[in-house]
Amino acid sequence: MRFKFTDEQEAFRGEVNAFLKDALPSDWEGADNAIDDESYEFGREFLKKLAPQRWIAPAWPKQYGGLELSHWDQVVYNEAMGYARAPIVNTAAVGYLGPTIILYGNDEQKAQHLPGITSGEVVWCQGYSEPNSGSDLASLQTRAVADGDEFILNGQKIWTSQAHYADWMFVIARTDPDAPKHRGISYFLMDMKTPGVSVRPLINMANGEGFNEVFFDNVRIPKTGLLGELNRGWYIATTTLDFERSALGGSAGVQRTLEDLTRFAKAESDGAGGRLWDKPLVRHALADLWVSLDVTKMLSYRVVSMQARGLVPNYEASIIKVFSTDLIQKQARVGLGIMGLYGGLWGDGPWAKLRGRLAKSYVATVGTAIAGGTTEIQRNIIAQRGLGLPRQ
Amino acid sequence: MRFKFTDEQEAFRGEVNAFLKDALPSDWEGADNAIDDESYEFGREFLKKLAPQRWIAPAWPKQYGGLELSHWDQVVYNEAMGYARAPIVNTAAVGYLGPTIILYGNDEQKAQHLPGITSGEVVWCQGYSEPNSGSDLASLQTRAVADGDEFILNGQKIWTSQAHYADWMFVIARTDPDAPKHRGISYFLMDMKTPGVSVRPLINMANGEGFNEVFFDNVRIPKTGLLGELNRGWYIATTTLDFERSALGGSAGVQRTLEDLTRFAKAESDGAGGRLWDKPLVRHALADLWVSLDVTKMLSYRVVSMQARGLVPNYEASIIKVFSTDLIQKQARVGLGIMGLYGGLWGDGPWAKLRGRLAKSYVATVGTAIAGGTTEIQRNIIAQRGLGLPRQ
Amino acid sequence: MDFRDSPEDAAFRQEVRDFLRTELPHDLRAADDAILGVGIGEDERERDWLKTLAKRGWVAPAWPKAYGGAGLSVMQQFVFNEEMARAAAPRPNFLAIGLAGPTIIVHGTEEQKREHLSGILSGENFWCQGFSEPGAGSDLASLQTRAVEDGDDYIINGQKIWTSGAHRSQRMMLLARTEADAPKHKGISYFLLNMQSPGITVRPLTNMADTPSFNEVFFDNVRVPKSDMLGELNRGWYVATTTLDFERSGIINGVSLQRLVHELAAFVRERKDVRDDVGLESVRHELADRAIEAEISIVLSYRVVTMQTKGIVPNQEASITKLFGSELAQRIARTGVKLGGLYGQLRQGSPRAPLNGRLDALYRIAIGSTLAGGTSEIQRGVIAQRGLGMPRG
Amino acid sequence: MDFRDSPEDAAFRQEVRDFLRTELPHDLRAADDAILGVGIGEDERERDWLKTLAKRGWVAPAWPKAYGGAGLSVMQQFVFNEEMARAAAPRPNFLAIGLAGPTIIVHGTEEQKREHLSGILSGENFWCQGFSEPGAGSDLASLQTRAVEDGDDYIINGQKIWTSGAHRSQRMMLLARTEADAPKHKGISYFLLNMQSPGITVRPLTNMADTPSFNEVFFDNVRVPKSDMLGELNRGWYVATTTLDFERSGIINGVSLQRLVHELAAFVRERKDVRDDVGLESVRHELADRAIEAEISIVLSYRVVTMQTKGIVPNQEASITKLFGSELAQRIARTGVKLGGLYGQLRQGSPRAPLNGRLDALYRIAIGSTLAGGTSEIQRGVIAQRGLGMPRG
Repeated sequence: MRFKFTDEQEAFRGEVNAFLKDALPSDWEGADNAIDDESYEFGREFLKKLAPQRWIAPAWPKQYGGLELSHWDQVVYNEAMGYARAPIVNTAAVGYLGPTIILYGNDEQKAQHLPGITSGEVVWCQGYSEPNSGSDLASLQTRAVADGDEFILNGQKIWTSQAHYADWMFVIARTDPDAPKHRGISYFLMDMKTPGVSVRPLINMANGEGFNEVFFDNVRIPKTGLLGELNRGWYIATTTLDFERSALGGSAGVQRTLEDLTRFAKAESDGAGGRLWDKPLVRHALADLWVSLDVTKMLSYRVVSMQARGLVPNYEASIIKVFSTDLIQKQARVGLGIMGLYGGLWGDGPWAKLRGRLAKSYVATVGTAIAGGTTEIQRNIIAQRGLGLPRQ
Repeated sequence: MRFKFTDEQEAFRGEVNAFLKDALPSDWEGADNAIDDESYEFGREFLKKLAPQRWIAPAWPKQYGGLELSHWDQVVYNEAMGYARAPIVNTAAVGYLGPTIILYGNDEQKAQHLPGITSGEVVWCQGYSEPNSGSDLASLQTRAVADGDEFILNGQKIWTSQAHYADWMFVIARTDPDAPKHRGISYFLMDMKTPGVSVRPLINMANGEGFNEVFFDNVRIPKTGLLGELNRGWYIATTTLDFERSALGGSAGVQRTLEDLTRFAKAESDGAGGRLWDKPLVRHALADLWVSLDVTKMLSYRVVSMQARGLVPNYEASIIKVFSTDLIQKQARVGLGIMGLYGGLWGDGPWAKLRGRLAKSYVATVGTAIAGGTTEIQRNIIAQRGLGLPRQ
Repeated sequence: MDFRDSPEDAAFRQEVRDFLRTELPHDLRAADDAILGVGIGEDERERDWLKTLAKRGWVAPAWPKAYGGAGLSVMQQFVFNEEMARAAAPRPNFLAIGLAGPTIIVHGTEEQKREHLSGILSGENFWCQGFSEPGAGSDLASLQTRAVEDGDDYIINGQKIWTSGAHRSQRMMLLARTEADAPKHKGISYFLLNMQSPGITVRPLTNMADTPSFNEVFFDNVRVPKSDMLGELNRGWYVATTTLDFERSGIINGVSLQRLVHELAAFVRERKDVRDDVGLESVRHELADRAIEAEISIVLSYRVVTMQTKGIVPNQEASITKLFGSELAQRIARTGVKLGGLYGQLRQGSPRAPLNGRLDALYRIAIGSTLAGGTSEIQRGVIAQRGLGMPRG
Repeated sequence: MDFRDSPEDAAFRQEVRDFLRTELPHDLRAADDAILGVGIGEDERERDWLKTLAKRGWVAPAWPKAYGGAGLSVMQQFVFNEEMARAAAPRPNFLAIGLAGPTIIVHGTEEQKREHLSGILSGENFWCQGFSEPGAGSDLASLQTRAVEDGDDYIINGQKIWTSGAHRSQRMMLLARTEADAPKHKGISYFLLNMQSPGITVRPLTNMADTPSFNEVFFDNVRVPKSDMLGELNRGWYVATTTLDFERSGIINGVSLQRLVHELAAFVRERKDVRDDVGLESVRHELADRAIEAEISIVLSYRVVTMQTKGIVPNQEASITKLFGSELAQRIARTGVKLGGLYGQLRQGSPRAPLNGRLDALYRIAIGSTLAGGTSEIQRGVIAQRGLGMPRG
């Protein structure tokens, strides 16, 4: 057993860090959870800087613009990026869509779409969720009807991250309403500039317009936009892809915030001649966060270790989801409690400590806990697969 | 609205306290959770001291040996007894059986059984639960078959508190196996000295033999021992009785223990030149217990206020159950944490602080949380009746 | 002991309830206000509602009748506030009605009363509270803003922070140091500052709760006439304690929280997809716990108001009530956004936001409620001291 | 990074597993021991099992082969302990094998090694640890028990407390003050005290955990020959740190806890009445949480042992592992007695007690586990200091 990165991996971390020092402003404090036009533009510029290193999709096969990075190298890469709070753009394309095209796309589709992703030119959004479909995605109602060389799309998607910035959307729609619900769905690649596509932002708590509703009013998609076989879209959409490594090493950002919080507690007076971090309640609260962080990190490393050996993590991955979601929420609450009124401020004002990061995290995590399966669902998976308890 | 006891009620409290000062040894530190022969004998002697004041069953009608004490006076009485940690004996007879006999018994049964209860001479145990019947009491399997002037009882009861000390048992048994399960049960009054009755203690964590299994091997009960009508026993057993007031004011004992714990924290060194109660973590933990205690007390008072007005508390009583169970368990855990290794000691040794009360409470509460409906069941009641959520 | 309204209080409760049922337009009912605590602003229909309240003297029901109030007893005020919350009725601005007005009634000259009270009652004049300063923390009296005498005026220089509503206020309750060398509590004076005076800059503090927004207020040689001093020179701290007493005696109103829990239950009853997503039993139990706690919050506040009615000062009882209520608000908010699923994170104003976005609002505000008016830590300290007889920590 | 056994460790694991499968009688398998930590006592069949272990040198697998051990590496020891826990195999007494023996091997004379090691290995001699004294708290070095030179002996007077297993021990690792005026760490000597010596009184401390029972031990002019001093005069504290190092390096073995969670799951699967009583979803989620945490506990202990293997001293890593493991044991115990329903409270030995009463045992012992070997508070202090770079609290 080995609990240390190799010298090569540490060297690679140094390389990424050196690049980041160069590519990001010297006073860079990190991307915000809330995306606005300016930060989005900055993110796209940053993508262009990553492209020459082939670091946009480093896990992809070399022939499609990647580096075939190992799982452990990807952890190193993600940790460095996360700790630097580097901008995050186009993750859906890198993590889901690209690998899906590689697997199911024809040569034309590969040639048309993959280079745009690895060059940082084309940004995608994901059109899966619909209103009221809840966690039963397959009950989707958006229709695509064949019409000559085209499909005509009508319906609506919701929770579409960054739809208002995206150039293209990968979208699933019902192409056979009479088939059983999983068997009448197809998978399309759609240009967001196609007439009939309209985007309405959903204003969420984090003050950002991260989520959108997207409406389709007789949107015409050429048949070349169909990915894989007709009516097999559900199976394409739900394929587990080995290229999805964006979550690995995700606790690096949490660690940085905890370090910030500790520095805050060191700098601030406790109102009684000492510093905030002298207070036992503050010490214990921060120590408990550190324990949770450490636990989350160990759990991720274990999953990576499994993946690196070609095993498919099952409930082990669910465990991480439960823990890390809980950790981020706890960190936000504990942090706001320690920071007092100042913690609630955000923006660039002189009083906004840590740039309001904890406040933003507090509101941003409301969505996180739900997206990707609620905690309850994860627990059920563990109870069933891990412990053999009966299904409900 | 009024949040104070009246002068008369306070005077009555003084009267009870004066009696207790007299009736209990001057160094009385309280009855133990674990019942042994000695403490049980002491309890029976104490009953005899209560009898002349008619304070064994003070809520009962005067003609049957009670005082017809009001709900609020009963709270005062229970608080005083609880705070003094006075011995508790024969509660099942006072709280359940006596009132049931008053309601359903014939004159002979009343004359035979009630005076023995109010004089402190006769102690009863309750024979309801059976192995594997879980919370569905009505699925009981113990059979009673008529045979001339007698019923012959065969079967087994479990969780029978103090069966090994009791003189009599009130017991429900199946008299018609072919009837629907609630309609074939009868209610019997049985002398524990009847041949064929055997008692086996269940050793529980609290090191006491509070619980027993009771076996019936062709036990002959005279027909005069049948209470109410044949096959109507289920309805007798489940009648809600207005005389059950033993729970009112039950937090007085918790309060006393919390005061003890505070004194402990005052007396003990924190190992750094101060006292234990100077430590912020200790202060906060004790303050939180105080809040929970206060909350529980307010909730009980509200229920009493309803009862005093003739209303029947519904989920309001469930709420108290949830809270007070949780409070006692929390107090035990927090207390043991504060007391360190010394908290785990019990008995009379010089190192056993607070006579091991917290340790005993820690193990004794395992049963409390379950008996009388699990917390989950109480929550379901509230969800359904209080919030109108659908049944599961 | 009796947990029932007295016959008089019950009659009064019925009167308020009847009034609200007949007079309050249905579409003005929204629990937002009770949670946000903003109070009636410039909205035309809300201003009409204020006039309806005024006819009964119920804009400032606690004020003496002589000054346009209803002279209600402590218990009647509580009953009134409960019924307003239950009906989700928009309420007059607390800073003006609850703090500025009562302080002026106690300490003001006849001229000051004439000048300010009617503007408060009509809802025309908003007030803000200029007590807190950066760096002072919970030790308000260590304030640094200076007021120097100059002819008929004082000249103010300095800064305030956490000033809710400063951007729309006509007046500020301002504390400033008028005697630099005196002990810190004895060199402070209390001014009724006109916010239109030259030299005042209001800068919003962008914060996650958004409403009521916090501000910083800067004073650069601001002139305030001597006639706007409330109470005596250098005795301002004693006037301020009156304001702070009114602020502290505000009782967390469990009814608003209970209403929210019941709205949440209704939301869950209606939305099958929500129940499926989080698992029905979890939903049941979590909501049941919140319902229990809301009832407790109500009972606790009853006790405090009953004590006040009898002239007893609630100590640890008030702290318990506040601690429990503010932490409960956080728990309800968390339960709420969790049950709301993805929809729970939508902002107020978003058409798809459940419960009109009240979940969002409460979630963002509730985290601050354990800080405002004494942090939970301070409340626990009071409980340890007064309830358990421990020395000051 | 690699979470897999190395090929050698994997082979060794298989060897231990095969051995246990073929050699360990099925009815000796009980997780009780792993939880209680008592170790093999006088039971005849357990003694036979000890002899079986001895044949492989696995009674004291960590000891050098020269002294009858197996000379296992740190990682192999860990693998060995894991497999023993997984099989719920009775284990040799830790105080003798894990503490007394290794300390004697490091500091003992050849005579002392000859005299004591074989009795430890055979399981004939039990040892107890006479370090703690009343009032000393966690500052062990402030001990007051005196040893005064008298011819070829020292005469011991004083008292020890929390002495597990003293009632059945043949020997005690005893710390006593031999130089009253020296600084407190420099006047202590370490004795291998014969517990049959006249003047020793052992009094049990009645405690809720019952086993391993705590005792008080009193010394009234007890004579110990000079040849039973371990290490040099007045250097006993340094010998003791060796013992304490061996004690602290013990790694919480998450496998025992995981086994218990799986047994609980099996219990719930079988018992429909239990599932009905507590509600299936609650059961599922609570058990799932415990299962998660048990896996975490295992991963954390892997890290500590990996560090030890490389000669790195685990600091906050060890504290995290200990804190998490001991608090987890409490949570599992609480979950267990809750799921056990009324049966959960029955004592070990009661025929109706589920899981052979292990729930009861764990529940009573687990509350102490956050105290023994550094309270949770101390562990949090280490984490704050070493993990987060804060100053000592």
